[in-house]
Amino acid sequence: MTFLLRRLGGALVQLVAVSALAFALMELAPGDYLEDMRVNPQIPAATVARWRAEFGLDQPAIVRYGRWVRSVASGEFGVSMAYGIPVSELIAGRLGRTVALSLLALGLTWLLALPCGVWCAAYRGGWLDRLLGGGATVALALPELLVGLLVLQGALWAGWGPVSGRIGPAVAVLAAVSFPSVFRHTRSSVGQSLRLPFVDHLRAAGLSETRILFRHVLPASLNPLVSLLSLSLAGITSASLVVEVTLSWPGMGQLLLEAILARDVAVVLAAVMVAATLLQVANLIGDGLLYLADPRIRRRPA
Amino acid sequence: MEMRLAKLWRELLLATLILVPAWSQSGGRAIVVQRSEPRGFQPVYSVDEPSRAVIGLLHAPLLRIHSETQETEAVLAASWKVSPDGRTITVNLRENLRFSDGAPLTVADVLFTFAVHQDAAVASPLREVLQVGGKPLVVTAAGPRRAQFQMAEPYAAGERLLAGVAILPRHRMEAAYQQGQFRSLWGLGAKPSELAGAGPFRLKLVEPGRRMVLERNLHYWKRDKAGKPLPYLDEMEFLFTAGEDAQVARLLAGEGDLAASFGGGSYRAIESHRERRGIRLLDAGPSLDYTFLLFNLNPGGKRPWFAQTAFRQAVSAAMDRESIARLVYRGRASPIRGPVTPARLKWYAGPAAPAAEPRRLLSAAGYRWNGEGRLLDPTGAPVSFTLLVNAANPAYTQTGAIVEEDLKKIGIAVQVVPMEFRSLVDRVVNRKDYDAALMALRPGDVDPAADVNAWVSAGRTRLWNLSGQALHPWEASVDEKMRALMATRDQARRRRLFHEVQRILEQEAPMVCLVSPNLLLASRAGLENVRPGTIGDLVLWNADEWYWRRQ
Amino acid sequence: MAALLQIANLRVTYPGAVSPLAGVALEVAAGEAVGVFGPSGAGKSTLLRSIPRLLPAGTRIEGTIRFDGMELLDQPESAMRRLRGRRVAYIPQAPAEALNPVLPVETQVAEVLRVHFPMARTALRAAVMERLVRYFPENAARIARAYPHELSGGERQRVVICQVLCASPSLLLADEPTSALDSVAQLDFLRLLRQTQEQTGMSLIFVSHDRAVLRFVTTRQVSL
Amino acid sequence: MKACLVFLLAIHLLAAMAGFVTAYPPAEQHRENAWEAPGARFPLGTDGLGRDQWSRLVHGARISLCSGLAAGVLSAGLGLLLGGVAGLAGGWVDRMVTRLMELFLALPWMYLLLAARAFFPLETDARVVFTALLLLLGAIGWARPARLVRGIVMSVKERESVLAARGFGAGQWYLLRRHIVPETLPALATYLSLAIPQYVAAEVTLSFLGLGFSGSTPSWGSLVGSMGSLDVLTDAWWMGLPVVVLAVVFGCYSIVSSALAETQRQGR
Repeated sequence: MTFLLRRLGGALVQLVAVSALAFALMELAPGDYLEDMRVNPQIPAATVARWRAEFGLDQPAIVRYGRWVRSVASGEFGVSMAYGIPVSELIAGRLGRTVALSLLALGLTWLLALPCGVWCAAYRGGWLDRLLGGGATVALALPELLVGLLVLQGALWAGWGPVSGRIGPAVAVLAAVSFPSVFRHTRSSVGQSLRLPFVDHLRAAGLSETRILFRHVLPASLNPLVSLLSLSLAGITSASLVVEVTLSWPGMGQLLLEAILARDVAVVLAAVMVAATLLQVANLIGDGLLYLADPRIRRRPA
Repeated sequence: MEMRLAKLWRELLLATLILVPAWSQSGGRAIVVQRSEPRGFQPVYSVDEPSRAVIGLLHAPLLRIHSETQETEAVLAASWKVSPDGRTITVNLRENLRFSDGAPLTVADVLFTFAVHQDAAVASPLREVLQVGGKPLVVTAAGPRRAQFQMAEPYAAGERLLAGVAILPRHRMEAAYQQGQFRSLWGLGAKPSELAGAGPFRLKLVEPGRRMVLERNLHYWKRDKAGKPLPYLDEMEFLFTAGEDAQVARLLAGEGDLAASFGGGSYRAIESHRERRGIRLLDAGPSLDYTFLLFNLNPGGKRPWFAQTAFRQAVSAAMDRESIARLVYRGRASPIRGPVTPARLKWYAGPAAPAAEPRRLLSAAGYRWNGEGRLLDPTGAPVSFTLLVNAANPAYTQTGAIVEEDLKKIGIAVQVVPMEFRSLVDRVVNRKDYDAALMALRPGDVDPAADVNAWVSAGRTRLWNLSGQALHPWEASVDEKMRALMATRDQARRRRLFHEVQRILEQEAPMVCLVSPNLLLASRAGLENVRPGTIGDLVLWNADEWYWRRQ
Repeated sequence: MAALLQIANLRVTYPGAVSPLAGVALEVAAGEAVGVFGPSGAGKSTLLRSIPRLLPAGTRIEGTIRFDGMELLDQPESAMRRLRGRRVAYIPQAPAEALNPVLPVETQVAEVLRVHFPMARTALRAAVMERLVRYFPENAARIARAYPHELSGGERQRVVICQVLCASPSLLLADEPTSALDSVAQLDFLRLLRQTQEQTGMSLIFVSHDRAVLRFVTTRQVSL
Repeated sequence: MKACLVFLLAIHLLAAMAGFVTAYPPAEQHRENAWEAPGARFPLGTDGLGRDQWSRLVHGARISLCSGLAAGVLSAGLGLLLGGVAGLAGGWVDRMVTRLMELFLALPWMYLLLAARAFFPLETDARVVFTALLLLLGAIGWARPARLVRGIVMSVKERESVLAARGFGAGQWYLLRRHIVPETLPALATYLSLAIPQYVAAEVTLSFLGLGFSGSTPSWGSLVGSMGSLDVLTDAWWMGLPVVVLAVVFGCYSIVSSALAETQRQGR
């Protein structure tokens, strides 16, 4: 209980630090939300000045941050300058869709990459290893942006019908771009565990390779993989922004992308908070898994 | 059961429609694929294009500028009259106007609309626009269907001020306005039933981030020549998709019926799919947009060469605009030499005089070339400068590469610096710390009034020199001609003055205009009456007249 | 008495390397304990591992290895797998480190038993406990639930022996299992091994470079 | 492995002698030959401005390989340091570093890049800016490898041999050098084989976000990015060739790096 409370307290401190640093970073970057209007001859300079005052952009950064914090306390998470409505209202529906997409992609990635990684570690240099190793390298050379576009184009040529705005293709693309990392790390980690003496011992005792791999080696190599889990979640959530945009999945992607470019501070901060919270949760789950998976940590000799 | 009945009913209706040719134009839904989603439905604050596109269908102004003829046209007004002294405009409203919720639209709504825009607390972006000579328009009711607008001094484009100001439903908005909650009214989360407007459509359904459906406004005032009520279409749907590639892909995949404002590359991509997909492509020629190379002529600018007309002329003459149009825009852009494109029909001064040879211009101004072909200025210093381009847009980075290569040919070393848009604008507008920048502008109107801010010293968006002062005689000359042009209502004189201003800008080249991207459009065959224009929403401006041709 | 194991003319070639064994012969009778000695690099381990065919992929083994009337080199891999642990068991070089660190002892022993004698879960548990009690008469229950890191080195060795012998093999191969141990621990281990071998009547091949060790556990020694 | 080394060597040699193996400078535009398919004159075809793709590929290799490698190694080095310290020290140090990792993973770093770009004078050579920004990206990216290293260190720490060594009175430094660093090497090699291509290609996503920084200097990121539009995919298949080359190079990197980690492990 106290452990959880301490953990929650730490998470809160962390979130405050993340928001403050993110705010500071945004301050560093040149230009603000109204920059766009400054070069628009149809919008008089006086209007820009008035909007600046209305958005509080003429206030010092610390005042604006304070205002934002108060707004978080009231559950609004600030007001988007572009949309003129509270961020909580703005992201309500989209957040769920982004999280759903990310989690599905995370599940699919691990479901595929874990067995493939284990198998390829055991049969290093086999045909599957060569195939997946090669495929993963090509996937690495293609950023998620291009993979999304290639899928769009491929669907057009092959006449698969619409791929935009559907969750299936988006999940597939996300899983494809995050596959190499999980696959390679699994392969390397399992490859290392395969050299542990107990593997040979079990083989001599007559266990089948598959049994050895999945019942014995995999649990023994979970420790680094658990670290990878939260990393891959972080990677997938950031990649999902771009994939959502290329494949028109109506999540946070487009909103956030425009907000980043438009310096719509409140929206960016909200997205950063969401990412930080997700990471916290993933790390908590990761630590829990580690605790369960590694008796050396769970049951320390006194 | 009910569903099936409704379907049967619709089928029956359809059958009768086909039997009666005069009705054959009605019904159906057109799906427009947009690259960006509206930020909200608030007609006062929305300045971004996607919001304006939808709001333009939900609301209607008193007058508007016809997108094709570029002349003022009555919308909610039955007629309007400008007084001989040019200071009063009288507008008569049509009879029996109603908002989409059935409430009558009266002069009270007109007064409310302008009061809102002129209220400092509202901070409308039109507040300053609705001022003439620094004083706000005075709007009064001169009868139940008549409004009068008085200006402090004669203003040439007076009635154009009214164009594009959507008339707001007072009965829906006044409460929020009184309570000071006007800005948060009609945000993206607004329910369709809260909204009302006098435009051809009304909001039916919003799925944030995904799509938006509008349905016909049963109370819309307009009828076609046969007396049939507009709009013809039952519904307009907007499908939101991010980026040009996704936009084009969704059109090609048959998810949408119309897409516009994409680049030459996408045009080419659709072209190669065309036969198979039954899509009609249209290149409507140059738009009002112009891209240009901007010199930093602010006082204290670091590059002495820029202040010399001959240097700027030489740069302009060295530009291979044909190549930019052909390579960067894949042939879907028109080379231009001045900021006024041929799309501004009666205001365009015609092609500029042929440019002199750049090398001759430079040597006449005392420049020389060294053994390696580098250009040296009269003091013997090599000429080189940096060029900011918007990194997010490949068209600009490619144009930058062409400019770099063209200037290299005359010995000028240009370093292209790609930069994120807002950082770029910050440098150009706030810090004024740059040499040259590649930019693009879209005038909001064809009338010279639209250019005043961009070209005269007092205008705060004269990008090349933001000091507010005329530093050169030609800048003063532009100021003077534009001032005269804005004060007179003699259209021939205005035109002549505007042509002179264009010649000055071409001659002095503070911004070296390069190309005007063509307006490109793709629609499903069978969707008729889609006629891209130049002003307002370039494609949706006549959406009330669109119809499906039935086979 | 017929020989349980007959090796003749054995030649092992590792891929791309010199052959450590060329024309080796060895015979072991049922119940006999044979020691193999030789300097390091002579191919003692290779000889031992070639019997259950536990050599790296791509290794070529030629000659004959007859075990209980079967030619092992002709057997398919599936048959070899049934043989390993059940008929021919193998004790690794450092038994104390041959346990999976993340599974409890009970599970690890059960895994081996399960492969050779498929049975219901409760029966399996009972069988495991029965075997553990043989080696840990006082504290079998604690050992069963423990993880390797919670055991002492000696306990771990015992667990490994229990695991290796749980399917009552007829031939045990031991590859210098004591080389990493100090002399007291070594003696304990060797005693246990000899005792077990005598009790069960299985054959043993023990490989070591230390002839004193060999003399302690085996009745016959051959040099390689 | 040998073939890979030879190939990588050849690629680096080509990059080093870029000027000698190409017929045209990478920025030279042959405007009449835009979108030309591979042929005798342009072995990999030309892009939309008529620039020789072969020349751009070879010249781009120089800057991209160096800065991609440097960024990858920088992030891996920082990750090894911080992750190792966290895993070894445990306690509050570990908690601090872990929190810092989460912080780094969640922050919108794009703005730092914008600020950094604004910090450089405009006249700075595009290549310098490119390298500097990629290095910055590498420095920011330490959290990923650090988290991996920390996990490994924590499990290695519990291993018997390490406990035994500690029992002998082995110092932290000895443990680090003899037990812990070698254990993390395969994971780091794997990380590098993933990170280097990602740093090289980072530019594509960054320029999509409005932060392209290579300008008219060819880089592999910009080459990969230039194939990403419908008309190019439709019309100019050869614009995809650089991706094939990239994939082969990165594949070789990956094979070599894991082989190196292997020999390191065995040589212990």
